Amino acid sequence: MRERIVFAFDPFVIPFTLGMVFIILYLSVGGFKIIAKLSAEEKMKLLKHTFSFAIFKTLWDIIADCLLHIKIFKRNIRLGYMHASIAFGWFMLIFIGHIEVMLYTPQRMGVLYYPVFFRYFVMKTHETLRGDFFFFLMDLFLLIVLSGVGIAIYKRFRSAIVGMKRTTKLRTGDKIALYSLWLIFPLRLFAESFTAGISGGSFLTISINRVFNTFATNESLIQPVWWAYSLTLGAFLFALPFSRYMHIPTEIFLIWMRNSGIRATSSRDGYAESEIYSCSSCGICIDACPMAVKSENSKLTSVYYLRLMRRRLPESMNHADKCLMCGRCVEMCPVEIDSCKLKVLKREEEISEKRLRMAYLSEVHTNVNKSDVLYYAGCMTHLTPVIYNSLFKILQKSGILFSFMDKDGSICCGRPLMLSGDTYSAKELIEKNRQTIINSGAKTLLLSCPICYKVFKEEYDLPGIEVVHHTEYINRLLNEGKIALNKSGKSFVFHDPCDLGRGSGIFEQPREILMKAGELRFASEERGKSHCCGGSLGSLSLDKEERNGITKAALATLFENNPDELVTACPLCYKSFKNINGKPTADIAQIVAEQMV
Amino acid sequence: MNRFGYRLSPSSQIDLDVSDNSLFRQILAGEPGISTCISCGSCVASCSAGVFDKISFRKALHLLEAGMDTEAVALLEGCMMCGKCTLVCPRGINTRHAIVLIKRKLNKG
Amino acid sequence: MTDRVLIIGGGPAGLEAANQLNLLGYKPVIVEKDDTLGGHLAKWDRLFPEGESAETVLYKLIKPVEHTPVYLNTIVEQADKEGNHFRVKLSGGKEEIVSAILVCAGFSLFPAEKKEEYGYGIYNGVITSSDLEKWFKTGKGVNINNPSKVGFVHCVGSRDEKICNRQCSKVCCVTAVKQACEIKEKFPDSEVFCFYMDLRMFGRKYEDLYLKAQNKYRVRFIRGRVSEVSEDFTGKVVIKAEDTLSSKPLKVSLDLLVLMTGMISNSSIEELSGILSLNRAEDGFIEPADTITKMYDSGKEGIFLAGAVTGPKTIPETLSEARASALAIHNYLSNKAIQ
Amino acid sequence: MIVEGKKKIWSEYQKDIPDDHYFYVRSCIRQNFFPASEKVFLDIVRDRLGLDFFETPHHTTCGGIAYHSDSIPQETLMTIVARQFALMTEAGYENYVCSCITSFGIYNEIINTWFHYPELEAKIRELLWEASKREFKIPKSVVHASDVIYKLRNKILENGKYRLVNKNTGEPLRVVEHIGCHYSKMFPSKGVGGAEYPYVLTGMAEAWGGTVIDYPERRHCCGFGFRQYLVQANRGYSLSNTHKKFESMAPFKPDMIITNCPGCPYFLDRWQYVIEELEGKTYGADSKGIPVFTYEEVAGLVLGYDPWDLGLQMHQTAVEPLLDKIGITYNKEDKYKI
Repeated sequence: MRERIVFAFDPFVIPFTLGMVFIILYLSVGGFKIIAKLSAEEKMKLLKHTFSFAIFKTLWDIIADCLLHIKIFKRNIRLGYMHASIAFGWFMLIFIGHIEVMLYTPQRMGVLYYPVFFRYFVMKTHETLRGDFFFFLMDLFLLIVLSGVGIAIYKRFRSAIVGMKRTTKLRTGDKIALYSLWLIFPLRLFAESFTAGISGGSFLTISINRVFNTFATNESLIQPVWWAYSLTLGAFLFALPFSRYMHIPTEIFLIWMRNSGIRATSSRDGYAESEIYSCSSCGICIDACPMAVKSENSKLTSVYYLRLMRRRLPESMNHADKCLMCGRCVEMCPVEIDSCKLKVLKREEEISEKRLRMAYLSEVHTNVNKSDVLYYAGCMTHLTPVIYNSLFKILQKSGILFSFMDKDGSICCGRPLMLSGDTYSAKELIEKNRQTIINSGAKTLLLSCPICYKVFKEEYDLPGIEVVHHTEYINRLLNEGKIALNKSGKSFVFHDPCDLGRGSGIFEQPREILMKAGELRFASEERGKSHCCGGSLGSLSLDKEERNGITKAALATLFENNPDELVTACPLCYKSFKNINGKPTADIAQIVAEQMV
Repeated sequence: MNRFGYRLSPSSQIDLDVSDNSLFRQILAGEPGISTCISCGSCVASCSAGVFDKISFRKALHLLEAGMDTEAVALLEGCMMCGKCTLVCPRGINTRHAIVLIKRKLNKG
Repeated sequence: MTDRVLIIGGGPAGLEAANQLNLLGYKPVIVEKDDTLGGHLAKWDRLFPEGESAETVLYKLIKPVEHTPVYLNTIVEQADKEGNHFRVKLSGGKEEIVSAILVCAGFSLFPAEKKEEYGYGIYNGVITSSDLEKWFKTGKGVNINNPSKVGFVHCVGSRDEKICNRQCSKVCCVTAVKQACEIKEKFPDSEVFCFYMDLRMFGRKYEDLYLKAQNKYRVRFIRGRVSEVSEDFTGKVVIKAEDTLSSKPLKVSLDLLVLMTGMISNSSIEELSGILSLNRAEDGFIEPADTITKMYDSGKEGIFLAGAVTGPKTIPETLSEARASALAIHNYLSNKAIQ
Repeated sequence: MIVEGKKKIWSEYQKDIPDDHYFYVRSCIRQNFFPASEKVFLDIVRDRLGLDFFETPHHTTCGGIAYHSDSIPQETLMTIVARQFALMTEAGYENYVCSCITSFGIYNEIINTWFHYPELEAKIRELLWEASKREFKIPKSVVHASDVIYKLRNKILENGKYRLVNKNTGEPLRVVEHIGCHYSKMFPSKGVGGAEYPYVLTGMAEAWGGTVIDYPERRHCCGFGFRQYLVQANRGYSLSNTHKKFESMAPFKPDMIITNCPGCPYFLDRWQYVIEELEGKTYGADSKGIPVFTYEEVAGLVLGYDPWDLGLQMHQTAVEPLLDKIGITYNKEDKYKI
């Protein structure tokens, strides 16, 4: 193997080289900017992480997520293969290309374009096993990539094949990058095939070279094909920052930062920026988003929010306000972008020092009857007294003494304020409630509202006090034998409230209770995939009709197996469903109270 | 200068010829539902914070429409954003969104 | 012999009753004091809640009775019961002998100039709902030229002890909302205000109209009765009211102020009730024998009632009552025939 | 504006004003505010027009200011009024005419109260008897002195020397008429023209050549309001009322204001100065203020009285520009002669 071109240069390398230089500069500047945006503390975290053993985990995560796309494999094999074949295949082509340069033309190491156009610049002098092995590997990975590209092209026209109902709409940058990407590998195949007679090749390139030789031996075709190959590469590289493929380099950054323990603290800090650019616009969140049940609302999903954020368009605010914060898109996102957090941060930035003050807080007393169990209904349960009345029946039957913290009116738990972006005011409420809870001397704080539950669990500093949702608590009472249920002939389906299921990981306890109460039927989308009821306080601007549409869609998935009754464990879900559901709707406490022995 | 010991008393009159309700109109653009308020008072009756303070979304909306922004906002001080008012509103007005928008405009103004 | 029935009043109630009596095989005769049939309906343009054309409705009422004898510009001067019959003397020297009398004398609109503080007849910019309706129908009567601000005052002559009308006229609220929407349709850039004490959207689809006025037309509803009206230097109408929902006095200058004049008992009812010995209630309307089960029954043998003569009513209510009265007359006359 | 509409209302609110033989009672405060007005009134009706006006030095206040300021109870007020009526009865008169609008309101209010509550009248008769051994008859008619001038307006014009016309342009003067609240707002039928479009002053102004302007706040109180003015803490409200009226009438560019109540001319006149001091705003053409007159003063001007005999030097707002406009001759030096 030796060089066949003097000076190892041909003008066709220029488009690629320019593109490569551009993208290297772009990524360097971008990377520098992101790091510059990090706080000193965050930079320190990043540094510490980089020089710790944990970095190996990060490297593995990068390989697993960015090259092998294991998460997507788990979701859908074909979709996973499509991503992995292109990413990993391409990576191997680059990697082996560099090895070839290192072995055969070490003097050209470091020449940017050389590994890419290696087969143009060299000629085969004699056959070796080693050479054939590398040629084989190169052809093999090219074939793998081509198969992935094939699926990708097919997916563009029929997305159902990879298990997606809807995909994103492309923008100009995306289109240039996409079509370039489609063309890169077929053109590489042709380019390498055309020169296979000179440079040598393997099963793929040699065969095509032979086939073409039979009708076109004209070597003047070689130049145009290599030009085309370089041009498409250049086009791809230039379009990259303006396309969704920017996610490829950014995601590496994101994994690195995330594993360092860095999180977004504003809608546009370094971490947020890398999350925004890590979105691959795969569109999985479109199917995940409850708002997208109305097809014109697809544009409100996270992928489009991130896209608006990239373009720094003010409409992103409307998107941030609409989001229900159900977390379904976060749950399903292959890149694990916490778009809900980004949207809350966006809302936070709209609140200023002039926020509304809660002057009365200092006047409200924090005394409550002392008892081991303290029950807090919260604002929403006050609108659904049937829930706490049922719960009180259960507690009385169990012989548990409790006190009712907000009997005469609630200081809100603070979560609705946090969701609206007013974290500062939320903290005031949290502190007030915290004092009351601590003053009560309770060991257990019992809640019937998952919205409250999540915030009490995550934001309240309550040492020695167990925060428990009534589903957990009732299940415990049943298991301890303090109460028992008559099993009825009724069949139930359980709706996982977002903040209880996805938000707090409570999936089993309500189901265990219901299995004791009757027959539990499954819903097609449940547990982590449960649909939002539509009532979520997370959304600030969604109107009544849009919410009703979401509620209906959720009901449709819940009633697929035709249960007698819908059971949930959240006052807001209960209220959302009750008026629209044609069948009975109940809170789990009601079921237990009714069927208690 | 006031050597009389009294002066013109400020008028509490809503003068629609000169009142500027641009804030109201901005909120209306963001939350068109507020035009359908029938002043039933459900929002006030259900208000969690209303137990502790003088909070009235209904009246705030009225004052805002009359261009009395400062007085209106004073009636929203202390809102805990719990959203009960939105749930009870018979006209289905997203009251919570309107309050969020008012808070934000305050910020900008 | 076919029984003749005298119908006093050729408005919707009288026309519908005449049609029904014809169908039942009687010979109705209509006496109308005006020179046209149709009563107030004939002067109206469109009807709430869905904007049906008053003309079409009137056509539907008049068409079936076009061969029924009608005395126009005629009033009843005397009615004497003679055995089973009434000998009725009409103005112009005519006489009718009938087996039954149906009083469909309707109502009068409250004369807006009685509310002096509203300046009707004094300020050019102050008109009544019926003036506006006439303008909608004919473009005549009042001069309305691209007004930028228009106000509607509800309950003018209703619910007002000061002018001795305590009752609610029932139809004005929804009429005001209808007319406010029509103004906005005609002048989309105008600002429209409704000054109300209570909005009585009692009927089906009325609330929808109200909602549409709020969210589509952005009509501004201000709860408070207008206290006084005056004219400013530019000829605009300045009104004062209290915005009771924010507990503040309110002032606004308008290009046009529409007074929603209420329904009061017919100006001729005093004389007519004397002739027929009918009972009048404190509010001036005829008091039926039973206000729940027998609204059509005057309590006097052979004399029946229908429509707004017994109080403010919508047109569908009036028509239903006219049919009920026709049936009551039929029962009355059939029983007599058997005896 | 549809004048026919107003004429119709005016025609509906006409009251009986006796032709002659009046029992005249003065106002407490007018003699201080506009001291010549009552003198001029009696001069016109008695000396110039030869009518019978009886006046007794024994009459007192009607008690109205004390009553409206919550200082005396209604029974006391009624007893004072009963005494006034007794004086009239004793003098052999039946037509009661008062110079004050507050009194006019008080008399009407009391006579009406007695009509509805005869037991109260009996009680007051008893109280008066106990206090003074007097008895009284309820007057056959109670009218206000402005009603009398209104009735005599055309006679005054016949004897008049000047008209309310701009001498230079020949245009009628633009007149703001302001009636006292208690003239007809309590009992619209007791006032000429009623409460909404009172005609008593309008009739005079129009008869004497002026034109009356109808401005939005014409119904508004002058600002006196008893407790509003009398309690210093409330005085800002009084001032604000007046201010509101001036703001409302200013665009109509009035030449003068005619009033028929003791307080109104005083407050409309004096507050113009205070408003100027506080707000820096002076109303009227050339920012010289809008002169304010009692109806007697205007009648006097029309009849050719010397302005200084009418007490016009007692006005805060200068009257000279208006006198010049009408063409009334006067001697500048005499303004402050004693």
